[in-house]
Amino acid sequence: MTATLPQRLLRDMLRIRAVEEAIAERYAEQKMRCPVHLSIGQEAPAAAAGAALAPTDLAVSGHRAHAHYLAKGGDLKAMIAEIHGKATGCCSGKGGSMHLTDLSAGFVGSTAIVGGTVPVGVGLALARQLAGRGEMVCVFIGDAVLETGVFYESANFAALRRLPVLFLCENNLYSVYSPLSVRQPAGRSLAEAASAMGLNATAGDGNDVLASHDLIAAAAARIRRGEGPQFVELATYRWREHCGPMFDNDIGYRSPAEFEAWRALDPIARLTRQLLAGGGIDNAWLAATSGAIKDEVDAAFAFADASPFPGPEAAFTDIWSPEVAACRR
Amino acid sequence: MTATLPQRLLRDMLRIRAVEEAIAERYAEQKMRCPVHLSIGQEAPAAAAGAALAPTDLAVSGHRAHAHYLAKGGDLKAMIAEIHGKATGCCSGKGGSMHLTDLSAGFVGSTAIVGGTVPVGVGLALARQLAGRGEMVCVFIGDAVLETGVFYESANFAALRRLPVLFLCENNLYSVYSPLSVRQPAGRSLAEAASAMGLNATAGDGNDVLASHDLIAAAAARIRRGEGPQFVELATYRWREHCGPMFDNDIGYRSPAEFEAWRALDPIARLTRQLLAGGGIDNAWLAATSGAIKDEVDAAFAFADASPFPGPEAAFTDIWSPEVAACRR
Amino acid sequence: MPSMTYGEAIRDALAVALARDPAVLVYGLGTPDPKGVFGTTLGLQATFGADRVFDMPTSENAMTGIGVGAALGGLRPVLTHQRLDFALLSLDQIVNNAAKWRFMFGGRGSVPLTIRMILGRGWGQGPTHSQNLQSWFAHVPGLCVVAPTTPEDAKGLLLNAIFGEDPVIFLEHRWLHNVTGEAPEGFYRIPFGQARRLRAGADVTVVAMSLMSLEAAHAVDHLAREGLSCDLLDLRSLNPIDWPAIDASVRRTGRLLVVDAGQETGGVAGEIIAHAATRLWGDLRAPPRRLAMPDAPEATSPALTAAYHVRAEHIAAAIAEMLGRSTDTTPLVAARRFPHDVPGDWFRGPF
Amino acid sequence: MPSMTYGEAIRDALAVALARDPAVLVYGLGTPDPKGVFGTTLGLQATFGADRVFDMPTSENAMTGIGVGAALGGLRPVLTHQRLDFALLSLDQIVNNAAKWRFMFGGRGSVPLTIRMILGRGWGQGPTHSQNLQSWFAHVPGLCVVAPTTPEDAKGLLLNAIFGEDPVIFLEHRWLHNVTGEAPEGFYRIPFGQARRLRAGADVTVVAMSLMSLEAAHAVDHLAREGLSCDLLDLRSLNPIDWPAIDASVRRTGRLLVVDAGQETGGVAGEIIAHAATRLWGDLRAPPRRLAMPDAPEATSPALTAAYHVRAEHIAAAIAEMLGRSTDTTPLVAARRFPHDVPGDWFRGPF
Ligand SMILES: Cc1ncc(C[n+]2csc(CCOP(=O)(O)OP(=O)(O)O)c2C)c(N)n1
Ligand SMILES: Cc1ncc(C[n+]2csc(CCOP(=O)(O)OP(=O)(O)O)c2C)c(N)n1
Ligand SMILES: [Mg+2]
Ligand SMILES: [Mg+2]
Repeated sequence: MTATLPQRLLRDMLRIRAVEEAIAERYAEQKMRCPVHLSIGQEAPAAAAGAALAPTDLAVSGHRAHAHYLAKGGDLKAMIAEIHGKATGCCSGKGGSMHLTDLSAGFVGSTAIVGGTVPVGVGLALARQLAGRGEMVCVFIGDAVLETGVFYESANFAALRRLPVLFLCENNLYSVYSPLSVRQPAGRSLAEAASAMGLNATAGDGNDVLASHDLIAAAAARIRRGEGPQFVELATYRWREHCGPMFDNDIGYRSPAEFEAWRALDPIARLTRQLLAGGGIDNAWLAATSGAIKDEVDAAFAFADASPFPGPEAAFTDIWSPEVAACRR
Repeated sequence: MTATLPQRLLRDMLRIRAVEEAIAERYAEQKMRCPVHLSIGQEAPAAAAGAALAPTDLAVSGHRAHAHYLAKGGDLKAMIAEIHGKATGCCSGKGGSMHLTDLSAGFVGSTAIVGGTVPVGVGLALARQLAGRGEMVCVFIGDAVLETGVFYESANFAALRRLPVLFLCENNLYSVYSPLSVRQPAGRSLAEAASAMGLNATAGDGNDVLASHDLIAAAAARIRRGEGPQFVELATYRWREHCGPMFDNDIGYRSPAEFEAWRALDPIARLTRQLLAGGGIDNAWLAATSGAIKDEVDAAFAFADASPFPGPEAAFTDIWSPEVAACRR
Repeated sequence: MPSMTYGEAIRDALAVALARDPAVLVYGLGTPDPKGVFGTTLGLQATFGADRVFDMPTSENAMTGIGVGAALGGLRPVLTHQRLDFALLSLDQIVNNAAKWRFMFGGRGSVPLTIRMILGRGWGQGPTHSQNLQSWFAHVPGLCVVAPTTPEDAKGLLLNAIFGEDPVIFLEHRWLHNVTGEAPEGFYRIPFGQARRLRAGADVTVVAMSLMSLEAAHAVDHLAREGLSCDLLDLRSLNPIDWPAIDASVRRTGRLLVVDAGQETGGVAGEIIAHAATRLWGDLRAPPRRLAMPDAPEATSPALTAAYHVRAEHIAAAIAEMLGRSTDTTPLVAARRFPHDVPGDWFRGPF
Repeated sequence: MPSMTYGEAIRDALAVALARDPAVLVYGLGTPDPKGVFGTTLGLQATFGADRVFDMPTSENAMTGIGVGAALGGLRPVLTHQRLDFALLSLDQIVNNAAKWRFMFGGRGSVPLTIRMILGRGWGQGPTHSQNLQSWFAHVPGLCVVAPTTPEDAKGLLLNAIFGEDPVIFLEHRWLHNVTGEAPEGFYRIPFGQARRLRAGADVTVVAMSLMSLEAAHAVDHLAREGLSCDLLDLRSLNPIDWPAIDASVRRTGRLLVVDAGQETGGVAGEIIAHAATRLWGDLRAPPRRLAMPDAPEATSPALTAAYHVRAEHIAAAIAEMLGRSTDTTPLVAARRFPHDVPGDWFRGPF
């Protein structure tokens, strides 16, 4: 029996969280030797987007991209191997956690410069539009991206050409340890700023995965109808530290009370309660799903562990095309 | 007898136009060997700002800055000498038409990269605010600046810190030969885009110098009351080619009819008619004012002509501070 | 081969590319306007449509990233900056995305994006309209950098850029746009990494690029009349550099002068000299030498540019000095019948 | 003199500057946050107030231009980028405004803006968090570039940057932050353009900078135990460069090795070698040599960084080879008791 949409959303969120928690647990082993930015607590926007987008749609993202990659259908083993620096990684070990790609899933790439893939996503949308193909591009961004000039430049061009692009903004209130109040004027919403650039903008509760899905699906439908670029802002919250596996409510940039308030809105617990109450799932489904996810995650780590490191010569390949590389020798 | 505000505005516009027309007339002599961007037809915003700002207020501008420099009180002789590449120029011959400065008039500088002085103006406003001084900064921009990322970044910070800065935008519909329609989405106003960044934005008829003055003065008053950064958009039109002395309605990027329609709105003719009709000036005033301006312009060109060129060694000075330059020897 | 200007050769390359492959896009500020980027894009929009040939907002950074995305999406975009200086706004996209994409994703995806940058000079272009940061681009792993001198090379290298698989910085000097030469018709590619020998000679190796290759050719021809024989290499490609050609020439002549089209400190000439000093030590019979723009912005006043640029007479004098000879360079100076701050009689300002 | 880490020395310099002159501003992403830019800004906001010590939006380009404007308005701003890589977004403001303002306005106005850029390395920093584009900055007329190695120099050069009248790129290597040394208390300035002799010797001149000076010192000490005597200059200032010190040393030793903290092609080492080859030809007794990062981005996997960076053993081997000797570098390698991709035991990731 195929999964219902709520089941799919719950399963995808559970899977993302399980992966992230496994990374967090094992990070101290010092085998994942690269920065990791976890999405624990903010799985809903990714899962909602993954379900609202077609497999042939494209996506790009930034530094906190594990969830986006997984929700879009990116290969889990290749991601875990990449974080371990292995040759079997999705970037053959060259990119690490902040560079994920799975072209077969339409996840073109995530990069580590804030705002850096925003125009790349718009350019992909331009290519799709010119090819006369119906696919759209989803650009995952955080709240800090609304501070980068390149966002406004990209949004302007997307609006000018009515490109099939969705800017999906996870507003988790912080950029690293900096609250919105030290970065953007009080009282201005992200969606308003986007809307003034010519994007059709909506905003919603990013911890309500069903509502998030509806917003994104509606925006996607508008894009497919040729109504031009859309912006969806989803309010959510990162539970762990900005970068790394720990909790950091003790260091002083946000209050434990704030954290607890947001944790109470846990999108996974919420949907689970809802579905259990409404009969959308039962405990057997939950156990089976969690069990399958656990197995999959364990297998991915085992795969990564068993995979070879790239040879040292690979540090110097894939820089130029083969023809140009040949004449640099 | 001191001039009334309308008299001052008319005089300043007449003076700007006379200077610009003199440049245009003499450009073919090939003694002004640098690009020149003339403001003929769009003198009103500059004159209005010049009158609304206090002498101690600061201003920065871009490539089309003659009018702003003159309206702010910049030294005419030094500007004409600069365009002639003379040692007596306001940049000692190093900057030319696109780099004007007169610190004694509060005109800090104009530069040639579109949007380049926008953050500089914001930084000057930050310095003024921290010094607890009442002065404000006026940043002159064109419509194309609303396409640059740096504008949005700068506006965001100005709004965040409630800085005493006025963005004065002359919307003349074109960037070089490109109409707004190929650069910004239809139906979005510049003022709206600015407003969404947290700037208090108003818009008006930039060929009505009195109305322009009122808008700017009101914005300046809000700044002085601590209400934070303001944006004023003024609709106007450049009569001559983007760069250089000629008319260019024949080359096809805009219609002669459009040009004629805007020329009929000539801000100088309009105010002249108004003042003559209302008794604010008479023909004698006009003749005397024009005569004085002509003399001043002729004197400026004579000054430039008579001035020496900088010595060739000056090409290599003023790069580093004297201390650092000394150890590079 | 038909004769055409350098500017026409570029336009021809763009037209050939657009006709050959629907994946080719041509855009940039003013691309479809009546001036057509100094004539290099004139008429292309009318022929190939506004979807593929288009203007853009003054958004250099995003429009570069959009080129990266379009390239990843299967297109072959050509973005033009009317001055290299404007590209400073887009270095994040050039360096962190275009140049690194192939590497950081382990070879999954390539960015065939061509970025034309026009180098300004003279007629009061001034400090921010006349920079040549070619050595910056040549420093970046993953970028190719070319700076053609002749119409034939401009067309062939531009087509190679467009149809290759690397991001390419294509440097065209404003003062070359009106220079005439023969160039083949139709489609052809000139591979990167190959210098062109403009003059063959035995006494000294002269390496130059872009406009400096023309100045060097004048100097070399002048010295030839005085019996000095120079091997003049037009570098064409600044990354990859044709080390075999340079090495072979220096091995024969034992002497090396590099004439840089950029500023001295940290320039391409320094890199070539460092290469020679470290790898051709035993072949050098005299200290290598370089001529370059001084470490100063270009000022606006013509009085301040008169002694700023390297010209044929300086090159000739330097070569003669390296050979322990003297030369009378007055004919070289006298041959120029127009002011020092314009490329020729045809130029009357303002740009 | 008290002993402190390099990071503490930077914090000390900022505190001294803020206390000394109300015109000093300190800002950048995370400046007042609980981590305080790797500790270098900890507590400064509490002491000096949020007007003068503040966080910023992720708007690198505007925030640089705002620094330019603030400097023109009489302030002395210090802007920090947690990685040099982020500064790529701000090159227009750095090059076209900060570096050129004094020149293009004929000396009317100067821009005493200090831009700290932290250089990343190891622990999977990867392609866009570990670039050192020092040679780009050193190529720009009007900029000063310093890259201190020791706490004393970090503090003295930072104070010189803040209280000088030029825009300064201040490069601090993340791997130096925990290195300890003595540094004077209170206010002092170390002028730019002066190299520091770290070791005196007669056989070969070694020029290095930043973290590479430490690696070179290990190599030189190792070789000293084998009877080879090296003159090790820590460049400190990459523009202006202390040519008199380099020249004097090369004149004595006749041999030159430059160890570059950036990538090879178009790097600072190439410039120094070009200088030596063109100006010290007669003094060189052997071909000069350079060691540098390869022309490749730094990959993320530790397997791909193991053979990527220049370390003491490579420097020692190169020097020995230049002197026709051999050396056993195993002790140098054995002395490092922690993985190759971290600066020391204290570092456990992620940044
Ligand atoms: C241009 C640039 N500046 C600074 C950084 C450092 N940095 C990494 S992540 C980050 C925070 C981004 O915040 P946001 O977009 O809200 O995403 P979140 O981390 O909250 O998911 C910053 C500033 C960077 N990577 N790139
Ligand atoms: C960053 C940058 N890109 C492109 C240019 C070329 N350019 C010079 S003026 C100009 C037009 C600007 O238009 P606008 O701001 O509307 O001012 P206007 O010329 O209409 O007064 C352009 C694109 C430039 N100087 N800087
Ligand atoms: Mg955030
Ligand atoms: Mg305009």
